[in-house]
Amino acid sequence: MQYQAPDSFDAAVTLLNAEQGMARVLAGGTDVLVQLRAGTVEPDLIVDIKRIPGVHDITAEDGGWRIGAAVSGVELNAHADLCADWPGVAEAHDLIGSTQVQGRATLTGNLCTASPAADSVPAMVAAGATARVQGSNGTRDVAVEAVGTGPFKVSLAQGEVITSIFLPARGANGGDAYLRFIPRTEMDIAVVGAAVSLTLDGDKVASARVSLGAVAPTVLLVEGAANAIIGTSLDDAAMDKLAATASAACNPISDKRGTVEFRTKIAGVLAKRAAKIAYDRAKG
Amino acid sequence: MSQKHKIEVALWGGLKPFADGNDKVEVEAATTGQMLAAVIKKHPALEDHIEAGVSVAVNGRVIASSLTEPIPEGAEVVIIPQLKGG
Amino acid sequence: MIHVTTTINGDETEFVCDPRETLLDVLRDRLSLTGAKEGCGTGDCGACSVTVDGTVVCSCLVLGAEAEGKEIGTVEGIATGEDLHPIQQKFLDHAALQCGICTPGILVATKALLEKHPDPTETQVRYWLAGNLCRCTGYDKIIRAVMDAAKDMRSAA
Amino acid sequence: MAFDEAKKDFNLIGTRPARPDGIDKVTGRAQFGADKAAPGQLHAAILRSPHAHARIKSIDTSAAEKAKGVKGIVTRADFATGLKGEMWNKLENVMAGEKALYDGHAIAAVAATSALAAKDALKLIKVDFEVLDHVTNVDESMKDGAPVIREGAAGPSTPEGMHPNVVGFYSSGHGDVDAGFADADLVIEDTFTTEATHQGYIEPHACLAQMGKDGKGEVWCCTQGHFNVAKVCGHLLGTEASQIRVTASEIGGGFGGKTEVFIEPVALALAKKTNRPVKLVMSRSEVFRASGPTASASMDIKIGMKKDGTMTAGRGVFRLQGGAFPGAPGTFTAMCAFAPYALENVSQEAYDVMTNRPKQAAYRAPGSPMAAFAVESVVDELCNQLGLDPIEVRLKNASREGSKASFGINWPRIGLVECLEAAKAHPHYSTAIPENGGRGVSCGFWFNHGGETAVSLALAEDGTVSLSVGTPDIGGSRASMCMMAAEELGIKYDDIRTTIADTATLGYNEISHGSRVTYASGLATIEAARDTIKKLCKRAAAKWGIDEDAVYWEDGFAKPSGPNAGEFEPMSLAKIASKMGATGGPIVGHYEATPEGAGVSFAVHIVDAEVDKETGSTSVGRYTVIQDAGKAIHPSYVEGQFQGGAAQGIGWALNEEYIYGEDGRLQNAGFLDYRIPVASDLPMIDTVIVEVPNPGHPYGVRGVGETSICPPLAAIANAVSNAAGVRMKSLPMSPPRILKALDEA
Repeated sequence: MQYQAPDSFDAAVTLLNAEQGMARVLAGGTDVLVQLRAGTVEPDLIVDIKRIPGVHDITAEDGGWRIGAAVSGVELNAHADLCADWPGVAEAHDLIGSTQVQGRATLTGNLCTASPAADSVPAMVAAGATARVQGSNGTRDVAVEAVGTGPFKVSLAQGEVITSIFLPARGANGGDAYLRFIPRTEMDIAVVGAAVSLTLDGDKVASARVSLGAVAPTVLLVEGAANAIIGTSLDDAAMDKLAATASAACNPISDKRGTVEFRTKIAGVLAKRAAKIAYDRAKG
Repeated sequence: MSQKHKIEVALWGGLKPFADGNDKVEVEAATTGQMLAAVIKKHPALEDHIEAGVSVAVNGRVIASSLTEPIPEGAEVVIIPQLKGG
Repeated sequence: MIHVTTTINGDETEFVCDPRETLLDVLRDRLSLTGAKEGCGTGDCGACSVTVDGTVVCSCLVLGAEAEGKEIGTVEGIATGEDLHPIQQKFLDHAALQCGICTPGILVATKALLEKHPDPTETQVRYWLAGNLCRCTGYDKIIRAVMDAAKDMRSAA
Repeated sequence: MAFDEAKKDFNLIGTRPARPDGIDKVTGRAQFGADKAAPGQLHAAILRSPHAHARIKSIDTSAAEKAKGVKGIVTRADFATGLKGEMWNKLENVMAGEKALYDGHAIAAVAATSALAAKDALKLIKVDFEVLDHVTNVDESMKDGAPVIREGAAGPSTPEGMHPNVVGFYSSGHGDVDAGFADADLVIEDTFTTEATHQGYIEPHACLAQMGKDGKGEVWCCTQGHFNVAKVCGHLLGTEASQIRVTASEIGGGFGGKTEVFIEPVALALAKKTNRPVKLVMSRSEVFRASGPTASASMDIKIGMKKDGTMTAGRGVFRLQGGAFPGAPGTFTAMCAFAPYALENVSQEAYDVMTNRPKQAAYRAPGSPMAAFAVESVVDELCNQLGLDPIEVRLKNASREGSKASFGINWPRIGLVECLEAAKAHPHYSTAIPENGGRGVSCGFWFNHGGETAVSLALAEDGTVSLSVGTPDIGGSRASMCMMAAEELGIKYDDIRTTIADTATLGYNEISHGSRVTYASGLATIEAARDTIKKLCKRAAAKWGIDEDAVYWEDGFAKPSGPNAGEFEPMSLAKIASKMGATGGPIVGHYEATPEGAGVSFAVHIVDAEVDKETGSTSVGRYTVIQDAGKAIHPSYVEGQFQGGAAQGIGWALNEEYIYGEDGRLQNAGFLDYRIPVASDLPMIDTVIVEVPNPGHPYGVRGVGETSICPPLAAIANAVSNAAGVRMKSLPMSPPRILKALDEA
């Protein structure tokens, strides 16, 4: 295995394109090193992007935030303005792993691992985040929900690399939240994750995005669930409909972390609880 | 070494079939080792079980493995499975 | 093999390693700094905790090659000469270790905690240390030692 | 050695000095199993079966042998032949023979110049497996037609006509249980299950071995019993234990799991083959797949109770799954189940059952926690249905001195009643149960153990003492040994250095198991100190020219025993030691015995838990441990044992389990999905040390390490069941299980 730490994304893309065998991009490394250790992935090339200028930066852009590909959880959560705009995204990222993992783990890495249970992804999907992708044909912006195509599979082409994530402008009267269910209080992979981002017009929900994790081969954006609460002030009937549509959207598996029945039911429970938090946040 | 004396030895239920259906065996002995040897002599089918390891309770005190512990006259003697731990 | 120049506990250090070796492998096998322990190798137990440029990380989730130009801190660097750091002393005073295998990682993580949050609540301490597994103590005496160390360090500051 | 009634005023016993190994452990200097290196050492790795059950048709190591850095490969052919019984089983587990018996079973091992090279070489070993049907569940394994793990493995007690996977049977009891049930106002009968769990020690098994042409071996390893390692390695390598010197490293947790031997014989075989030191360290996934988890259990319990709370009869049937070898602790499960209760009518039977899983190993009071879970759940349900207070009912039926135990003995002095009284009086028990919460109470019992023990205590000329014990320190025992030696000798705690001696330095010592160390090595330390004192008194007597019987020892000084003995200035230990070379030579006290007075220990736990009924999630609120320690030598480490046992029990009750897939492979071989409690999962754990002296120890010590894990499974299950309003009968009570139980209720 070769290790390279290029000083630009152009160089990174060149390295990735030149590799005949398997290549892996190293951002925080909290997934890649586990895969290396277990022998589930045996790359010929590791491209460490952390020495590329700007990858640790969070910059204001069009009222939103551009987050460098190597920004760690610690760095993200230290950014007070971003956290104030998108508390759900910040919390979702903060839930990944331990204090130690937070010192390394990145939004970009979480997205590229493409685990259906990735904590930050539903929050980013609900937020309407996009990923900036660079390849040999230049750069493009992709909706976060379009990156993962199946468990541990992404839509990126050979040689493509995500250089940053963009969180759009929060705007007025908005709030987001992410909740996950785990058996312990920390250190687990989400059995179910639910994120809600919404804006209010007075007491009523004006717009909403609801996203679910760990209940399908990819993180889901559930339009029906959003529609269930748009135009309401989260009355009981709306909440029940939200839970029902969220549960109905689930297509989970039974595994060591949870059963189909459990995941389906909990998706509804968490969607409701996350909606309530997002609503309260939007209220200010 | 004190004189051998009569001892009534209680067996656990699972040993009954190997002691001709008895759950008590009467032997003459002064120590745990003598007692176990005498029990085997009386019921040879118990040998495998006793050799596989047993402990002996004498008046409630569990003798895990020693064969030289004295058994006082009139003592309550119970053979139990061998004890160890984690 | 890769040649790396780094700083460990304040000392400039050079090593060569296979690109697949982790920082933990390097510390233990190449530099004989065996204070960081491998409990899992997958970032789940925290026994290998070190700081990289002041941020606490699992050294099993860092490649040795990534240490180039970084400042690494390990348990071996916590005491000053023969003087124990207050958190080390509190761990002894509170009998906060039984087998001691998790202790180096917990001390590294605690030191980072108290540098960032000198007055943590019990809940904050418990969540900060959630990635440091201890199987002996039930955490009770560890949490008490950390809280007590924080108190002493505040009054000394 | 009997309890010394006269010894009441202690100087050191009961205080809390810092542990002697503490500074090494907080500075990173302490050397654990994987921390030692030898010049020229090789690194080894083990190839393991991916199949739960498969015939090994052939192993081709030729490509691996040619790989870069590879210096040697061993398979079963490199170990002893002709072993029988227990040692054959151990070898079969250490390195598979004709069949791989579980996912993770060792097939071959490679030694190479680096750990990466060894791991890479494993991929080049070709094994031709014929995959066989497998079984991993205890009840399935007993059924007709279940795959046979091995014919002829059954022990002498196994009833005829059972499936060959049933390899052990135990039954006992007294009275007439059917009459007892007929006499009851309420009888509850139910079936309970527990899953296999792992001790979860944070330090994986690790060793460094050398063995030359002369057949003399050296092993450094983390183990609870290095003398046992020498014995097992001797047998498995076809030599004698005496040829292998084993040094115990610092040990990063054991809890029973490091009483077994897994990798040391493999490292020795590779060292022998390569003539190089070989280091072998398990990965975490290897620890889960191929060390010794607990047994899992399936249990039928029936208990009758009168309206006033009197238990009229109890019956238990226990089926214990022990992996691919005999040895599941069903006997202990059955013996412990009803131990807290003085029942006129009781019967219990247990089956030990083999499956295609790793061989179970001891885990803190092996077999007892699951028994307590089943029995104490039924007792709790009886109390609920009859409207009775759970502690009053337990007090009413409690075993006490002179009452007949469920397994046939008459109890000596025991402390269950004292524990229950302390629980009743504890503020926790009188506080209101939180809204949406439930409270659980449970008793627990473990026997404790003595075992072969040898201790040596040598004086230095400066008046300090070097104490050598042979029981690895798994929980702070060196502090306790220093305290007991210092107490007897009347010198300072800091003037004693306790070392875990290697196997060539001290007489045989049984494993640090059975909660025996503070009891047995402690007793031996006290006796060795007393032996030393005799020798010190003799030197003083010679100096003074009086009879040695006229000298006694007090607070660190030899003193003439009265006016008749003469007037002499008391002589300190340091003074006598400073001249010992010229007054008869070195002074060394020692003691060797198999102490047979280990006192049993009972505990009572109280816990409050809340259940989120929408998600099935449980949070543990307040937790209190009350346990009889006999006499707490170092209360902090006694409390530590109580707290640690409770925490492990909480994990077992709520989230920990071995999960096998349809393919017979372990699904969760890592700390990510084998979920031991993390700091944020637990509350502070309050402790009450009850001291009912053990008549078999001079200070009254009872073992404490194991009993602490007996009550929590049941206590949590009772709290959760009371909070959820539905009886939980299967552990772990993971959220999906609780939610399912709520849905079905």
